[in-house]
Amino acid sequence: MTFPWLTTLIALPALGAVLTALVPSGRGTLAKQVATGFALLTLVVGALISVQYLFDVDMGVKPETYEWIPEFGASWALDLHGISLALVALTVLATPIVALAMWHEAEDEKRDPKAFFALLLVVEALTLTAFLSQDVLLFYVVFEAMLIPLYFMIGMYGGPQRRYAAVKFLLYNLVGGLAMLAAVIGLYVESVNSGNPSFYLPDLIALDIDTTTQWWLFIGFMLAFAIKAPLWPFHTWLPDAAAEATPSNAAFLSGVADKVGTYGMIALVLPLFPDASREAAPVIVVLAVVSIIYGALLAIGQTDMKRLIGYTSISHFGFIVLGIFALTDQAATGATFYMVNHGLSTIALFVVVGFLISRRGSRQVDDFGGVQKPAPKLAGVFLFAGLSGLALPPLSTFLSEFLVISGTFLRYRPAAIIATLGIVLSALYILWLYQRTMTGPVRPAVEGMPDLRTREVAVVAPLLALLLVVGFFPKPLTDAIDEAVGPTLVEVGVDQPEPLAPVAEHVEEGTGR
Amino acid sequence: MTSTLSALATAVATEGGHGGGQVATAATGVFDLTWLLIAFPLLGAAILLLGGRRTDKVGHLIGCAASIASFVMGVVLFFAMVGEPSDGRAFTVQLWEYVNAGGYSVDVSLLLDQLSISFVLLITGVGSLIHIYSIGYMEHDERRRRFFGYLNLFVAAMLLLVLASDYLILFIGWEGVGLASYLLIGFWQHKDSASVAAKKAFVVNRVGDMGMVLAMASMITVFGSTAFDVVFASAEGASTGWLTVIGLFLLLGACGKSAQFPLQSWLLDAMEGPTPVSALIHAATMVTAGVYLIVRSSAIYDLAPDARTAVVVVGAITLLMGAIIGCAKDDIKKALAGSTMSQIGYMVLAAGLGPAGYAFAIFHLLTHGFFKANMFLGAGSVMHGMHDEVNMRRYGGLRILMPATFLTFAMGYLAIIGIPPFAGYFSKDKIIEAAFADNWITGLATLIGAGITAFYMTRLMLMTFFGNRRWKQSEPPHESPPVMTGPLWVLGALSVVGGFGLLYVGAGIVDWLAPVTGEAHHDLPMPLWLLITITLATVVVGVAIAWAMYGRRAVREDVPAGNPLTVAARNDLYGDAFNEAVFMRPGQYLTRSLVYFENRGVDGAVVGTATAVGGLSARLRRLQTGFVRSYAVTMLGGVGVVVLAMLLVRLP
Amino acid sequence: MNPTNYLVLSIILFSIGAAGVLIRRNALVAFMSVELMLNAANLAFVTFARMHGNLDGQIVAFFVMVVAAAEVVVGLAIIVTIFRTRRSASVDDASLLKL
Amino acid sequence: MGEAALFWVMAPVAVLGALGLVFSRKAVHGALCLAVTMISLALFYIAQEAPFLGVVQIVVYTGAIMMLFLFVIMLVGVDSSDSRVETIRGQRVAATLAVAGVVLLLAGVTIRATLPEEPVGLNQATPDGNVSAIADAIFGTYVWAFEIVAALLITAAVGAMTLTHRERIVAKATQKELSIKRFSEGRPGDAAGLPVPGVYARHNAVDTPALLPDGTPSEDSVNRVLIARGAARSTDEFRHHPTPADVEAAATETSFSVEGEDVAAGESDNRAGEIGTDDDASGGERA
Repeated sequence: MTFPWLTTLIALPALGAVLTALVPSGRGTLAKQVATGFALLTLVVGALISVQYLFDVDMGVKPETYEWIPEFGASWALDLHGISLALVALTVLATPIVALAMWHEAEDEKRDPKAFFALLLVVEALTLTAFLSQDVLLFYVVFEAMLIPLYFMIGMYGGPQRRYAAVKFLLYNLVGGLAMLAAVIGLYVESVNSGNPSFYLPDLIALDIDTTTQWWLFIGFMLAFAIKAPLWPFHTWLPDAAAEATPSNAAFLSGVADKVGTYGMIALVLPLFPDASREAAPVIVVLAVVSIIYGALLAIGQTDMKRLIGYTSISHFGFIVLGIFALTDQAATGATFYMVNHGLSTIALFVVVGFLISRRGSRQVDDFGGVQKPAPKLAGVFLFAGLSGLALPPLSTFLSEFLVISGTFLRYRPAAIIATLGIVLSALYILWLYQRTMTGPVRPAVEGMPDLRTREVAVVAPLLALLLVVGFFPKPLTDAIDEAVGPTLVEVGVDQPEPLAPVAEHVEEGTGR
Repeated sequence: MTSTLSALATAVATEGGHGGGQVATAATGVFDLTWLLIAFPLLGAAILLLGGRRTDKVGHLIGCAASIASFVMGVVLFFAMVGEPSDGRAFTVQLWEYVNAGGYSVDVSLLLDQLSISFVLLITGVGSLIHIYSIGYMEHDERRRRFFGYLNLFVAAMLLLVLASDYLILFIGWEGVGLASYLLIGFWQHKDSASVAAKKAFVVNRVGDMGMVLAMASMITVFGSTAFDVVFASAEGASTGWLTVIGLFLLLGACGKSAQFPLQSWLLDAMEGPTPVSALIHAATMVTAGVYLIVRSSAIYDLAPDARTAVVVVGAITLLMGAIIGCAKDDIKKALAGSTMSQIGYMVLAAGLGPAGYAFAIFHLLTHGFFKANMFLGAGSVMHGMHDEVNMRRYGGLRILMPATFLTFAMGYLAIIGIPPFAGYFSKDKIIEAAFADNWITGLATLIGAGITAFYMTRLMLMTFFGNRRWKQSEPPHESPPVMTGPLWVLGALSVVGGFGLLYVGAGIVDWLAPVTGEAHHDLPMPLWLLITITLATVVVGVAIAWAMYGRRAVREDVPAGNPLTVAARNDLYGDAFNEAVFMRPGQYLTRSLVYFENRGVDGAVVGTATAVGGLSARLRRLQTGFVRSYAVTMLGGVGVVVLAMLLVRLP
Repeated sequence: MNPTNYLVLSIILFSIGAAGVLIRRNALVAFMSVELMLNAANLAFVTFARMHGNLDGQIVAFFVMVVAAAEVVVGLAIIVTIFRTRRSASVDDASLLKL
Repeated sequence: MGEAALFWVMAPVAVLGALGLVFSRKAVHGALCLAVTMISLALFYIAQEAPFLGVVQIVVYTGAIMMLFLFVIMLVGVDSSDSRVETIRGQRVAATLAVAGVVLLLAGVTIRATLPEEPVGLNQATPDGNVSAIADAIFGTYVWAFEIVAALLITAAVGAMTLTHRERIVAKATQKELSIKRFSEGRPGDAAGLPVPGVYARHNAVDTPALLPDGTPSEDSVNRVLIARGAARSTDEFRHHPTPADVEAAATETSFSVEGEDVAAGESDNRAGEIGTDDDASGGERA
């Protein structure tokens, strides 16, 4: 029996969560060590798995299918393809970093920090299942189950209004989940009518559902995903959750957990409802562009740092959705690549802001000023993370943003032009934030601010290094993504626009590729 | 040395007609090491920035070493290229494949040809001189190591920009340069004005970058790739409409980076940065990136005449604006910045004239690099002596106290106003000739520009070095240390011989660039000698006026009222005011109202539904009175309804 | 004699009983009105039994009586306990069971 | 033919009884009216070939359940003032509306209902008499229902018991404690128990108060409930009210001796009168 790679990848964090919870309540640090240990273990397993996909070394990773509910035809089906690989890599990498970053965050709370770490591992396990699942029912169950631990993480630890933010987050996503449940059932009914009732994704993709039903199921799924990956009208929960949750929790929420929404769009909605997606694409593109500009403008107008970064995430999610629904190969690859980069850059930004807040004790931008002088390294890291936020070229976020814009330009020119406005606005909000907090005369309150400690460097360094390395060598990741995106778009049955002036023949062979 | 000259001479005769068709061959031998050009400064920057405290003492030396190493490599490559036959001087160095997404593939590869090697020499040459200069200038700044790190970062990014063989890789260098200028302008971050100026520079550059991104996106739409060879080769196949669009977008990018007309507001504020920064970035190299872009995309502009006319128009406008602003500025660096803006206007105008003007644009660019850097460094040493006083109304009579600075500055001054033996005369005259050949208006614009340039440069010279002493500090200003005056002498010498050297030594710049940019002989509307005398006459008139106003009469300490034009010029011809009124204030208003709309509207709607449900349930609660008898009434009503329902449903 | 007369009588008695429950404030009277309504129902059952020739009507009436007996026992017990604690048998006094 | 006559006589009686129940001021009267209605219903059952039910109605329903009501009314209903002013706002209106609605609805149903013209009659369904047929049904097809109902009754009884039974919180007072309590608490006068009602020549019922030595009626001698009901009678009607003549005669009579025989018969008459009054007094003293 081959080694069930994928199931172990999910089992590890789940096991970790249980063990962390079992640690006697007095021993806080032991619980943290156990949790981080398991997170690192998952990272190792994840790395081994992705080696097979990135560098085509056969590690024996096979799709796994086990019976779950035979009557429905629901099965524990796991498989890994380009898109989910990128996101699995992101999750597996982000969790140890977030665990390390929140080492002291749950300290002052009356409650024992081990619950916080156990919840983090639970969320990781659920997110991994979501990315790997090839079964719509399993995906739905995990999609809903993820909300509970996140609700507790936001609700138990965090800022003054955390309960309001947690409830708002839960209610918003539950409404989405409801719509999706209806759609999942509708889908099942379709599969029953068509002969073999099953939730297995490839079977469901093979179904040809008539357009009107497709529209209804499309709306069901899209509402849930549009809320999860905040698209414009459904976004008000993210800024509250980001502002109230602890910085590393907010990082994990918007960096990794929300990616399930955009993953759902590209891996489920496009192949399952090709006609509806094609017809609805212009509407979604408009919404995406609106959330790009809206998110950016609001980010500029914010006074609370974490809320500002929350809004920047909305703008970035706008880019991702734009990339997905531009329905061109380039844009879709760019969007998936964007998900990974946005994950890294948002986690870096949130974590660094977390350091600032833990030092100064306040989230308001005006309470800072001139941090550059007492803590140059912190300012430098903040600038680097900020630059990754505004997609400066050598960093990886630039390539993904460029691919999305150029991919969208192929099909929706006005949308791409307005979206490009986003890069100017992103420069504005990041640099204005940097200027108000870091430069200028040193504020008395900021005087004795200590610089980065080793733990903090250990947290941020891998992220920034990764942003740089992936920025210079994006090819392995983008190739893996491109392989998976191609068939999805073929599935949607949309023709890729050809260049208008094909390459002239007489280009001499001199310019070897 | 002579053998290379003869080789140059033989190569002169052949080439003519439309350029850009030159095909680059795979690099072999020494050319394969082109990537070292970028690697040295990048390595230097990495060591300095990541090195931390340990590299403080020796930081500046590492910086200079990296820059000089790169310059030496550049010279080696130059002479190796000269050795090559004139039609086979373009080489590509394939490094690694950057990305291949859905049919659009990009390789990280470098293109070394005549155009890029001349830029490499300018960047690394002037760069190294400025590195040496800043050892002295930044001596007592405790963050000097970081300064040299940023300088190296800038040089590396600029080299990547000029050596890239794909617009995307060029764009990486493009934004890298933008980042370096942000860091360097805002180097003295404790000064609020510096960080605001840095942010402004970056954001305005970013607006230009928007144009670049859209240009590349349209290239992908039209050609399916952004590589130079693919784009230039299949340029004929594309529709002129698309080419014009690409041309205009590229122009927008160039304006952003080279501070041309619509996006020029950031250059004058960029003077907040240390003077070597202004010299290197905002005079010699970065601001010329726009010109490089236009010249490099000559294939596109040749097929898009309206785009080219736009370039000329933008060049002309900036030329005049820069000159007028230069006249009214009392701050020496701002005056020089104004003159930079107008000189780049010249280059852009020349680049807009098509094959006739490309070579002259680059020629003027190189000479301008020499004398403008020279003058900026001169101004730096003046400020160094005057304890960082920038207002020229506090100077006066410095020629005796700072002879070296005065002499080198004078060389630069004579070069820029275009006195025959000096560099400026050759390069600017060629542009004026090309402009007149093109049409009367541009010719006239360049002529007037030359006149005004003479006026404000003379004004600057008189206020700084001649006239009564107006400075008040205790001990008199001392001459700068040799480490600073050395580069000044070298640059001074270059601004003297640079013009003649580049034009006539060997085949001359025009033929050197011909394979890249092509060459077109233009017929003048009037005999050449007449045109030259007219230009010289306008220059002399400009000098005379300036001397009349500032030479004879004593320079006033207080700022005179001045007519509306000078007031306008003092406010950068209301460029900033316009940006604020049209973009800044409405933008802030928009963000505030959006924040309000977000809290009330979208969020309000969500919270509103919650409170509505609460209100409804409060009202329903009152229905339950607690009295058994009112419940009995509802029960009876219920019975009635059930009976009615059963009746209606008519259960079988 | 047309059996619907009995039905009409039963309706009248039923509605009088209902009115009694709704109007009278004394718990006992209300309770007795309920008994009246039950009797009206019994009358209807017996009438239907006779009309359709099927004994079930009477059986149901019989069971109704039995259930009514049980109900009275418990109802009165409750009324007595309420009276003992509240010293009033008015229905409106016991009005705490509300939101 | 007789059945129609019976119907037209008893129907109004039933309706009046029902109205009596609803609109009577005192609960007792209502209960009795209801009994009348029930009896008339019993007659209808018997008329409608349901003799068993008729009997059961009288014996069980009216006999037992109504008596239960009367008991409770006695226990509880006596002094509960039942003014007919309506306290709940809009209750009358809602009540009339609901009742009218239901009546209209049911009437509508019965009119449009398709009922067999002539009653089929039960003799075919009850070959050997109504009671045995019912017995067959109850112990045949509906035996389960019957058992369950039996269980229901038992639980109801037990339920009523638990509801009304009051757990003894404090230990039962022994005779010794009671006597001690009688003397240590309350008015010493009551220690020997409340005075018995007055005994007069022509009246010794419970509702007449005894007389205290000073001639005033004693409050404690009549049951509290009777007073509350206003059923207690005043003592004036039994006492001899001396006419002015008697008063003047008494004044003239100067002396009397106890031991000799010379007590005049006339005087004895007076004294008997006085003894009568003395009795009253003595009775009072004895109380």
